[in-house]
Amino acid sequence: MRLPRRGRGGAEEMRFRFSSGACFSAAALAAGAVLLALVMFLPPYVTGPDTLSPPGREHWLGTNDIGQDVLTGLLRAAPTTVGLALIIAASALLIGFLLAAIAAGLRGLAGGLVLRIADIMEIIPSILILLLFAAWVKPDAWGLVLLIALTTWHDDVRPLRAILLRELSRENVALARLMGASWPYLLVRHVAPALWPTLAAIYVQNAVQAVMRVAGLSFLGLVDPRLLTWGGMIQDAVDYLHEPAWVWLLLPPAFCLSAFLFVLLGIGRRLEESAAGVRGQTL
Amino acid sequence: MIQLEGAGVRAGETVLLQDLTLCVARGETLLLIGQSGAGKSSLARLLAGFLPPAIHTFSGSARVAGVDVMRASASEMSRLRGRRIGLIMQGLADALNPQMTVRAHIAEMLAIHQCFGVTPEQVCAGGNIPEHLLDRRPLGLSGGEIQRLLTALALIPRPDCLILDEPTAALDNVNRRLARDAIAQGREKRAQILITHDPAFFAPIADRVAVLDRGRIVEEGAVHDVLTSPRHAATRALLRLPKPKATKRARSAGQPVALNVSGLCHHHGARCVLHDLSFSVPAKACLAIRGESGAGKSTLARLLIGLEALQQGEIRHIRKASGARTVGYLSQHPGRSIPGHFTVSGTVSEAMRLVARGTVRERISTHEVQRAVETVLKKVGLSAETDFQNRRIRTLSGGEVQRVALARALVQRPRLLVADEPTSALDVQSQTHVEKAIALAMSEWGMSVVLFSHDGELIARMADTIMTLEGRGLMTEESASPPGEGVVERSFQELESTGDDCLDQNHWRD
Amino acid sequence: MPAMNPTFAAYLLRGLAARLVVFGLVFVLMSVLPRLLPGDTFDSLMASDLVLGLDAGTEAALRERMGLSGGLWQQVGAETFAALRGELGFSLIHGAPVADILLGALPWTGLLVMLAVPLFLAMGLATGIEAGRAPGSRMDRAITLGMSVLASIPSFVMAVFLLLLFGIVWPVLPSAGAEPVIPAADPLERLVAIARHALLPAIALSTHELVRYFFILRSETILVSRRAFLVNARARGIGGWRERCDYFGRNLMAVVFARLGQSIATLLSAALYVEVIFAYPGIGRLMYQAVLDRDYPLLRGAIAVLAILVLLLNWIFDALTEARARRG
Amino acid sequence: GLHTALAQAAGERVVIADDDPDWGLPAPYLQGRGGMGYILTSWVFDNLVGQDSKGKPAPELAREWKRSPDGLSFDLTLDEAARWHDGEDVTSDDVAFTFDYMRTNPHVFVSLANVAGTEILDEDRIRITLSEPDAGFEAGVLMGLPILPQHIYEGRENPRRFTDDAALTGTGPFRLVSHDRAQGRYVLAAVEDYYRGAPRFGELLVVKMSSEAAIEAIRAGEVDVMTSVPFRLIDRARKAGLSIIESAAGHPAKLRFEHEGVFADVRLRQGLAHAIDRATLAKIAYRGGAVPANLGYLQDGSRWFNPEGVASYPPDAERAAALFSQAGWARGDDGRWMRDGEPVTLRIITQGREERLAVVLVDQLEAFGIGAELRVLESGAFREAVDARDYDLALAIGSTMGDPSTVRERVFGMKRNNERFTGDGRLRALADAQARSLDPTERAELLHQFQEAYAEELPTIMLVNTVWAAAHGPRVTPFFFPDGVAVGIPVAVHKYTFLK
Ligand SMILES: Nc1ncnc2c1ncn2[C@@H]1O[C@H](COP(=O)(O)OP(=O)(O)OP(=O)(O)O)[C@@H](O)[C@H]1O
Ligand SMILES: Nc1ncnc2c1ncn2[C@@H]1O[C@H](COP(=O)(O)OP(=O)(O)OP(=O)(O)O)[C@@H](O)[C@H]1O
Ligand SMILES: [Mg+2]
Ligand SMILES: [Mg+2]
Ligand code: NI
Repeated sequence: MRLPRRGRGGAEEMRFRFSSGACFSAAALAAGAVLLALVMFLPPYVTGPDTLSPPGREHWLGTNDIGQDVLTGLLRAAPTTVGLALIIAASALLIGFLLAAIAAGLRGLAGGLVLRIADIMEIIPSILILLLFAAWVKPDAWGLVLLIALTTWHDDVRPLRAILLRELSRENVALARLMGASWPYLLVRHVAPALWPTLAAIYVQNAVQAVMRVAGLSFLGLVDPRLLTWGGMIQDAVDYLHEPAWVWLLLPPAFCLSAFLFVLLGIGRRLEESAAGVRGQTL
Repeated sequence: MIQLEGAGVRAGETVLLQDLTLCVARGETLLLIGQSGAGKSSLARLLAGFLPPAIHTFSGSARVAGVDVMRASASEMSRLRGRRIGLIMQGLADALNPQMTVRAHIAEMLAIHQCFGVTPEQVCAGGNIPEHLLDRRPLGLSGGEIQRLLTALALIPRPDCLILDEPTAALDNVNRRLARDAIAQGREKRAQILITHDPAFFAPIADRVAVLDRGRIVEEGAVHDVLTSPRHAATRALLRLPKPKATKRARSAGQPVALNVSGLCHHHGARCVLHDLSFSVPAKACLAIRGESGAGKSTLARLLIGLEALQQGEIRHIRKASGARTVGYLSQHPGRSIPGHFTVSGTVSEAMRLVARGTVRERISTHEVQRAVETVLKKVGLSAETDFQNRRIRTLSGGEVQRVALARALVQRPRLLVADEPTSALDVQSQTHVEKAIALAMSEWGMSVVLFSHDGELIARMADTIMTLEGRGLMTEESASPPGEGVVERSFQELESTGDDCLDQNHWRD
Repeated sequence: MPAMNPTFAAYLLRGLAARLVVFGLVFVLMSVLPRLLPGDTFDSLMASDLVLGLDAGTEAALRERMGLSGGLWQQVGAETFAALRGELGFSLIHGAPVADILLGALPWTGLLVMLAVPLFLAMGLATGIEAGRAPGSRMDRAITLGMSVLASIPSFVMAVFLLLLFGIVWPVLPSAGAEPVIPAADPLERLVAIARHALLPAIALSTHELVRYFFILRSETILVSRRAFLVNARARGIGGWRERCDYFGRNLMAVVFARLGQSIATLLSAALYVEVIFAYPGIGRLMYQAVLDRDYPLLRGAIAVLAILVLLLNWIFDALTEARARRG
Repeated sequence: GLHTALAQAAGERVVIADDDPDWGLPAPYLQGRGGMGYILTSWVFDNLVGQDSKGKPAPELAREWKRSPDGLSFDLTLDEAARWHDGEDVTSDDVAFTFDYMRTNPHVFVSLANVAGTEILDEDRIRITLSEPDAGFEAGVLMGLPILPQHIYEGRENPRRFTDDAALTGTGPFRLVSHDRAQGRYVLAAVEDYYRGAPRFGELLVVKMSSEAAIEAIRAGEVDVMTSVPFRLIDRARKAGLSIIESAAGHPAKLRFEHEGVFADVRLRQGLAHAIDRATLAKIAYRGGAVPANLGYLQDGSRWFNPEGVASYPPDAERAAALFSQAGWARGDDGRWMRDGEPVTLRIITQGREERLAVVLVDQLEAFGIGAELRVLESGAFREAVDARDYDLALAIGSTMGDPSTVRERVFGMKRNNERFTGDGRLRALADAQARSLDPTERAELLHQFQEAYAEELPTIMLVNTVWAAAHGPRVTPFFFPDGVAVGIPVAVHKYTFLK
């Protein structure tokens, strides 16, 4: 017997339509797991006297300015980079989306308040806020996530508000509201699925931002400078762009990061195709 | 010009069109009729190159103006569209660029097709579009206004092939006639396919009729032959005159009032749309409101259910015992009122859950919902199969969406149903389903109905009271005559008074 | 935007009030927050690696004379009153009035931003629309891949590459400063030189926002391309640049406007790395350095300018956004 | 002003590139912080005593100067030819005024705490009396203190807000013609009738340029000098055909201890010195941009440097381990050091500049079995962490340049930049004695002993001594002084480069 259909798409149908998206994400997940396992057996990421040596037999991707092996770094950085990026991007998007919904949905004080707070966040330099935090706290991993999410949400809130203003003025939203739907329900069921590509894009954008921001934090004393991320490796390469070393210092982490973004975009697309039932709907 | 040979289209597993062989030559107008969901719009989209190859598989061949539209590249197709082939799509929701004024829409087409001598005002006059609309943006345009504009726009390029998908569904009689005249003009120079649920009305300007049933052409022939002596059962079903209601409900004297409107005024900006309206609808009764396009019917409907903020006056609804207000609403643009990513069952069950939450404040069991969904889908003449239930709204045909919207309204068991053009996209058969479903609801739980429609016959069959919105919202009220001949007569008279070929129309129906 | 009528005036008035409050708040915040950071102007002014044995008395007297004495609130209060009298203050670190410092730096950053905004808007719209109007197409994949790569290369790296490419490997554009070492005497010649010097930094600056715009515009384009009016328009034979401008472009404007105010503000501070790499004058480095130096008056002055700009731009752009977004 | 000045023959102009010439204005109270600000002022303001080509004291505003036998007073005779830029004569009143004025408005680099008073002997002669003998007075105050014009500064309550053009009236060889703060551009014109002879160049032009661009610009002949070349670009500059001058700057990276905490025991400090391989540190973190530092405080190149007899703590894990064990630390099974049964994790703080060095250092510590928690702090936060004693080890570059009389303050002082050593034994006695010793040979001997004692006590571990480099084209040949300019500033574009 078929499962009784539930309001939200039905488990079975999800599974059925998911297949391509599922394959894709499963592959990505598997790759992640393999990477994680690899990291266990990787040689340590230590400094050594072979500084800036080009790729070769000993160091497949060469070494950086203090003799650390680039390949080891790339692999070791993968779980942290990907994990932090995914989580931070998600929290920033969540906060941004909720506040944008408040700004778009509630007229008057609350909505205005959100925008005014966004104004203030735009005005006050984030380095100031981060330095203040650095003076008071030494955040752990979750603190870090929260900190970055709290200092990036305002990037998303205005564009999201513009989009939500449009979506919330749709008849289906007003009608569902009349039928007694709550705002959270509307956002989750009516608005978000219709905005999937945009949410995915903002998510990806946030992920880039997160990777770069985490890398920048070590200079403010918020994280240990040895916290290894692709963004950090890219930043360390900056001093050597004028030299041949940029080829093996910049390109590998930049390549990993773009591949990650591209995969993220791909997963977003496939998830949408399966979840919102849009496939090649355009011409 | 348009030539189909064994053309077939599948979307995944579903067969949309099958083995179509059809030819429309220059100067010929083909009427394409068929049940709701038969594949008419799909055929239109195929010919204009709007079926994305990513999700559709094609077979056979389809040539338009010498180009094989099944295999043409996107850029080839975009070169074809405009001068060579034009298409008016079926839906009116979101049919115009919301950021552009009406004038910009027209000016743009004029500029593209180098009609330098023509001003937007002239185009308006030609399409019976009031000039005060020129500087409006599409938001808030009435259904008929959008439709007239779309037709006017489609005719500007004078394309070699023109496909019109329900070009008059949202128009009142006067405008319908004007639209027909416009479509008739210059038809001898182009191949034209007219998709309609009202073949009789278009018969005078058509040469041939093709009948589509479940993706196949089951009958094709000269207009007169097919309409007068249909051979295929599907055709007969399509042309059968709906029987007038056999049992008329008892007059609703002494019934409590379900809806009371008094002193209602509504302005859009400086324009007064409704002025000092007062009426009431007793329980179990049906009030039909008609009026020409742009008279303010949809505005009134939206006011009644609370989608539009009340400016002046009073609207009072009967309430359920729990105090919850349940008013069902059937939008003129069902596509606007249901998000495209919803599934059919999701749409219907959502309404049920939301209403249940508002009233009983307890979760209804999944099974119960499932049963109710199936029942109501069947009632409105839709399939209750799981496959269909799991389909996304955006893949449904125009008539199907309309009926899903009705199903959603009915599943809430509302006290009052506000139905804005509930049958505009429906064929005769589906229309009957809809009427029956509404009638059943009226008798089953005493639902009252406010019906907005251009369709005189529908009004005649359903209404207890008829009102006409005229001009600046003045309202005249008349009691519907007793059921039976009287009603039909009235509508005949009405037709006679407005036009010349009403007899034609009735003639074809006999 | 609504026409000029009483309710619109009220709307303006209400908006003005809210913004004045925010401005005041930012002003006070920018007085308080920097002072909560460890260290103060005096420390950073007198911090030298060489030895200066100041005894406590001298230090206190010196602080007093420099206006760096007193508790947090006393300082904030004094500063706020001075501001109310219209004084932006004096930067001890730079030995100059804050207004002079800002006036010297702002035009340069303004020039860069004004050049960069049309650049990234045009590029962002062009690439976003081109990629989004046919998602999954070869064009889309190529552009999206390119943009993903661009996204993974921070803009300061891009800036260095630009400098290397056009300043050193193929030296067609000047690579340092806002003017040649010895500026030309002829005003026209000088103007051309200034424009040439601004080009690379402006391009570098524009990459900072380009990717952000691309991603969101591409996705919004995808949404638009699914909408019925677009199919209708194509059915009427509209294509090419009309489709891109009137149909996609106009429907993206709400989002563009929504972000634009912030973009401009962001560029003002993102100018930092461009200024460092191209040795360009500007406000980015000033602000950054003011934070590190605890140069309270300068920081506050710069932020006040930024605040006025952000509030004003967002006020305008919010209204523009709202008008467009509500059209559906 | 700008263009007329620029109209002068290009041959007389020197263009100096710096990557951030935010040097303030050339006046003692308006100069930017750091060495470059001081150098800029020194172009415009002369001191009493200058330097010769070897960096030794040489006449400047004071034609001659003499210390009294008890070391408690100095008699100076001013150069009669010296004039203020506005044409006024320089008199002993100006000198007396300066000493007076700078007591209430201290100069950032010069301490007048030891000056008891001044006595005007006549228009060109003045006596300065000290509270106690000071071997470093000549190098610290006479060479370091710029003399102010009394007729301009008198009555100025707050010289840091006195920004008129008049505030830039000095006695030096150059005069500021124009300054564009935003663009970082200074134009200075030579003072033709400079009392020590007109400068070799008519004009100094300072422009802002990133180091990479500056290298290209020198090659193209647009720029003559770049004030500093980062070590990673030195090879590149050489390849581009630039002349490079280098100096071991006497600015070693110091590993400072929180002396009241974990490292109170000297054996631990000694053990740590053995555990660290300084040569490798220099090689990895600086790649030729630094040399292993000497552990006796003073660095090679200093006049007072003791080349022998200073312990050098060669890398030796066993010795290190032995010393740690003696101090009561134990090694766990996994090789990690334990203190009171707890594995040790040192809190190490540093600033952005030394981040790479810190990472390499931490690697060495961890290889030795000491865990570390590294934080890179912004300078304000760093200072605060030091104040709060919220660290075990602090890694920072500090100067050992200038007259060694400063070691008392630098080693035993409690200020943030000081080493805050609390030991009260031989080291302190030696430091005091050398600072008071007026006989150079005796002082040299005391300083040699001081260095040996320092290496034994290890108030800090000097890790690596950074090399400072400048690059120049053919028209100018800047040079470094072994002990730096005046109070010890390792910069090559000092005014003596531009004088005959
Ligand atoms: N992507 C799809 N997947 C599955 N079924 C589809 C898809 N697209 C359309 N259909 C189905 O194909 C049938 C034909 O749709 P079409 O829109 O052509 O009907 P129609 O004849 O225009 O009906 P109406 O008169 O109601 O507009 C409908 O039943 C519709 O639900
Ligand atoms: N938001 C609005 N702003 C301005 N005018 C509006 C707005 N909404 C509706 N109108 C105008 O009010 C009139 C009534 O619109 P309404 O949709 O109620 O017409 P209708 O009677 O339903 O017509 P139709 O039969 O064509 O659907 C139209 O002329 C329409 O253009
Ligand atoms: Mg259809
Ligand atoms: Mg209507
Ligand atoms: Ni009225």
